[in-house]
Amino acid sequence: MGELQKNTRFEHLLRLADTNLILGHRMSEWIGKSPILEEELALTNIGLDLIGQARALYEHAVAVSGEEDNRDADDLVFLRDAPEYKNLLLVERENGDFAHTMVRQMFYSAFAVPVWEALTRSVDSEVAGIAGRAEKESLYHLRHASEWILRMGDGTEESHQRVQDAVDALWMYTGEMFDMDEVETAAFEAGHGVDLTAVRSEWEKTVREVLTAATLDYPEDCWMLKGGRTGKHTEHLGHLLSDMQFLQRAYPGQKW
Amino acid sequence: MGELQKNTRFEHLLRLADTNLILGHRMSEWIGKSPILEEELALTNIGLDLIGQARALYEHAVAVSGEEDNRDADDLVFLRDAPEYKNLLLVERENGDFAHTMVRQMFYSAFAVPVWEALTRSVDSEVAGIAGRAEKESLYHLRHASEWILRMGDGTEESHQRVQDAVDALWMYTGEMFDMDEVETAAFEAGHGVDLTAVRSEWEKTVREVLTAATLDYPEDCWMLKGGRTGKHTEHLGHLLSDMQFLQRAYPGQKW
Amino acid sequence: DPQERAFQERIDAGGKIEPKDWMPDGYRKTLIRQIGQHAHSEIVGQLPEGNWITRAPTLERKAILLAKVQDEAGHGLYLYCAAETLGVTRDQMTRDLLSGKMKYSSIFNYPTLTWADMGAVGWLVDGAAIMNQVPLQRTSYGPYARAMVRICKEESFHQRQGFDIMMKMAKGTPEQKRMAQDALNRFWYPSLMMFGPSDAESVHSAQSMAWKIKMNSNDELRQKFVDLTAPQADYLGLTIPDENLKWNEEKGGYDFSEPDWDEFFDVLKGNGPCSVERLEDRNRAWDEGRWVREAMLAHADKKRAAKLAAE
Amino acid sequence: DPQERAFQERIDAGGKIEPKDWMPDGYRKTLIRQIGQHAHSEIVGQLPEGNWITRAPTLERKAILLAKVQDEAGHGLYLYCAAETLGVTRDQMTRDLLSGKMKYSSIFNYPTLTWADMGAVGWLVDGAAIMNQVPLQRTSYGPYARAMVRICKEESFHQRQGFDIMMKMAKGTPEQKRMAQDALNRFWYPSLMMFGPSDAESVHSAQSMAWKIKMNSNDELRQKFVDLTAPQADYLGLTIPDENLKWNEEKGGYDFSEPDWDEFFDVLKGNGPCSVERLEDRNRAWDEGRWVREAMLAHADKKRAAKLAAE
Repeated sequence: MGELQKNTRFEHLLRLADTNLILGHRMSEWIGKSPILEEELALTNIGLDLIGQARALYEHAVAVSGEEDNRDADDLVFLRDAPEYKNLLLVERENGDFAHTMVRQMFYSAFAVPVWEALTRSVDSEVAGIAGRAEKESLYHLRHASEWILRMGDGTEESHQRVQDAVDALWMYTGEMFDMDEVETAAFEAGHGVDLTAVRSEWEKTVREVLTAATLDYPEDCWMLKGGRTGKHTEHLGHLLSDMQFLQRAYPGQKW
Repeated sequence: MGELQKNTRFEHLLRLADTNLILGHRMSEWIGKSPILEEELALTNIGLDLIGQARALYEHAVAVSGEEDNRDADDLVFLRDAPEYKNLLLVERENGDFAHTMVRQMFYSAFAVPVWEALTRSVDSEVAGIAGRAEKESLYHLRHASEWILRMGDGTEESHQRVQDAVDALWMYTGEMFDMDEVETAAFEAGHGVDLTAVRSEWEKTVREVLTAATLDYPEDCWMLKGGRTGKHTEHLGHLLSDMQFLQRAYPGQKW
Repeated sequence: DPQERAFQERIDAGGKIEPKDWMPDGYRKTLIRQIGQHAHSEIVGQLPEGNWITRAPTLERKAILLAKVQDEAGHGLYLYCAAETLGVTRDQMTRDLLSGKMKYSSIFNYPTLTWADMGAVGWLVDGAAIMNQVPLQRTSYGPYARAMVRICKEESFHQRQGFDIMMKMAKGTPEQKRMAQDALNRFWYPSLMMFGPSDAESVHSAQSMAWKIKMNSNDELRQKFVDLTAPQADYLGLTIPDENLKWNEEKGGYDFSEPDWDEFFDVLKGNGPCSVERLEDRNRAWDEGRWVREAMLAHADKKRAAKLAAE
Repeated sequence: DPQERAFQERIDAGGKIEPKDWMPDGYRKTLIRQIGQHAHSEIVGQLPEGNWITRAPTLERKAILLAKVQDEAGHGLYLYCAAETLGVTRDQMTRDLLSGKMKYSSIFNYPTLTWADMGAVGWLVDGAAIMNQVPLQRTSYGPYARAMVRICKEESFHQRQGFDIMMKMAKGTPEQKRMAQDALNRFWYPSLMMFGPSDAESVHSAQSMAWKIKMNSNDELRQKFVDLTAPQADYLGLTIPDENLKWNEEKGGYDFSEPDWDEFFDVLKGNGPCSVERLEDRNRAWDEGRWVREAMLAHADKKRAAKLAAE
């Protein structure tokens, strides 16, 4: 187990944080738009968990980067433009309908659960601590989304169609999650990261179970989009950021 | 005819410029979304005219304000937050469907035509020059929107309903146009502005003709919303600005 | 009517009315209206704050605002549940909200235009709400009183958070201070209106007071609110937009100007700056959620049928 | 077939074919496909630029970009008209686009991620398009050739505007230069792909060349494009992302790397980063515009009927 370079370690933390932040932000866009009141509470809850996870990771990343980089957690969130964001493409997609939102959540949480679980054994004790809490939260997110997919898949004809459409439309964003590039490999080998190729089989098992129970088709192999972890995003992210960052950009350096 | 104070003159130009800019910007949001290809061209044309009018006015406003204010036209557009924008509320509304967009355009152009016409006699020769060209453009916008309202009003049941809904929904934003507050009064009395109360009857006549021809009901008197000219906007404007101003805010002081 | 007399005596003695107890029709109806309206206000009240959640300026502010808006949805739930104990369904109340038949607090028909409005809403709007709600913890209807206990605990927390935003803005840069003052200017009178018109003009007031579903007069609460808020504004270095506001030693409270009651009745009629949009937004959410609710019911039916078949 | 022979002789002699002239079925079909695809490209090509119009950084840039995207809609119109002279309707072509049956240029399936992409699209994408289009001004089919004359005039203007954006960015701050380089990196190979695969692998090529509806080989045009563009990149101070790019004195042109043709065929199959979204956007516009088009027709019918009745 080699020593992980500081900038690789920072980059690895940023990827995790960005993915959770952006998905949490997407959840917050649901405010006032949920199909039932109970879901308003649940979606906000998920959003809060994800933003909380992101915040802990950003703060740790700031500590890791040390004096070379004097940005704080809010600077990382509000002052980076799209190409510097390293989140997975899956989570930056616009919310779409409730089916798209729930399928996106299920795809991500089915990935996040084993990732956090593995990270509880990170050599970085701070990350291990964050992962312990986050794993429990992700398990709840996964269960919640899966229950909805079951209801929608095995509900009415319309809901079945909508959730199947969502599964098919989002499928091409899932391949990227398991991609072991240099940063992920280095982080894994140094005991900071996760072997994502190993996570894939668990993810496929979970997803297959959920879809089968919901009478939905498991998509065939198809072409997979990637780029998020290296800052090559979809056109969606820029618009999310222009909204999210407005105040910090318009009134730089102020206290809120 | 008294001398108009510099800051009132600036404010008066800004109101006109902001209204045209924001409506032009809304038009530009239609790119790639028009119901027919010919309309893609027409909406862009209207947008270009309006943005052109705004640009001429901003540049003149900058010249008027002189050395006290070193902002250029782009600074005025890209670096003011919502409360500093002085456009009419009517034009900041989200586009809605094609009926809403066309009714909004007709309401505004039916107002703009007599305003520009009167401004061709402004003591400010620069404004008079801008007004001469803008009047012709506005006449075309008015005709274009009116023809569509005729087609939609006297088209199908659905189109009739949609355009009537648009008329009713936008009506409460029209009263503000004719409001003679201190700035408008001072500008008018100094020969720089327009007697907006006098414009009202011409506007009502135009609108009544268009609606009648289109078999649409002319709305009853109702409560009117106002505030745009004094910077009290709807919630729509802030979102428009966060999109429009992103680059100038994120990369301040750069040349494009 | 001896039944009615007994009912009133029980209330006078400080007793609680519970769902299965006999109650006069008027009591039931007034309560449904009042609790329903309160519940709707929590739900519609999410919208003006929702408008700034995606633009919250720091991670911490974002989390706090999200949690607050979540609490409001929770309050809506408690209150709908309390109303349901009176024999009306949440769906029915929702439909009455969406059709405009039932009202919600007019304050939410004003737009939120800058980040300082998140401060003003917390400080003033939640502040006024608490003033109304604290006494309702002692209201005669048990489920309502108990819902109020839970709600008040959270509201006072929200009010402090709002004050904190306001403080950061008021003590911030000149731009921030300007935004804070502007927010106060816009929200001051609408907040005063939240207590309703002067009791002289208020319908139903006397009966509601007797039934203890209204605990204080509107003017009394408004006075209390001004007395509490004016020094807070001072502390913030902000100016309440009322030239007549001044301490009256004799009455031991502030003198202040009445809000514009024409505007109040106008907004009540649906002529608020955002009245149309708020109802449109709620209707859109309801309409777009229809297929989800249908799926939920269809799935529950299937499960029930499968369970029955298995037995 | 003597008719076919006469047709070919006319083309060989530099004559133009006009809509009412006899033409072989294959000629007609190939032209419909080619012109239709070109028209669709103009329409879909609005979308990646439309993504930045509302965020253009200055009033001047905003106006220029709007005018450009308007030109593209205009080009679409010319081309649909040209195709319609061959006996196909614009509606039918549109439906074939929306169902995915007809293609458009794959380049528009790449996202525009920063403002520099507006430069890269103008400089490289319009540059490559012109390279394809200039010779088509001499194509054998009259209406197509004439449409091309109008289009080429405007395209070269667009290309200059794109180069100008690129220049501002490349000579700007380090951040801007980074964006410019990144845009070049992302658009270089997709631009090379715009000329199509190497002629060896290209279907239809020989027949199309004989019919003069294709005037040059793909490789020939690609080479010309590289030869023109490489010095421009130098001038901008940007680096073309190709280690093998270097001047070859002997052939009097640059040597360069082939693009990844697997990616090309993948994108052609609908697996581009934005393939799904572009078609979704076009379908949404079409569906949401349905009631407008219906109203237009209904109103025209009414007017016609009224006119007839009056006669």
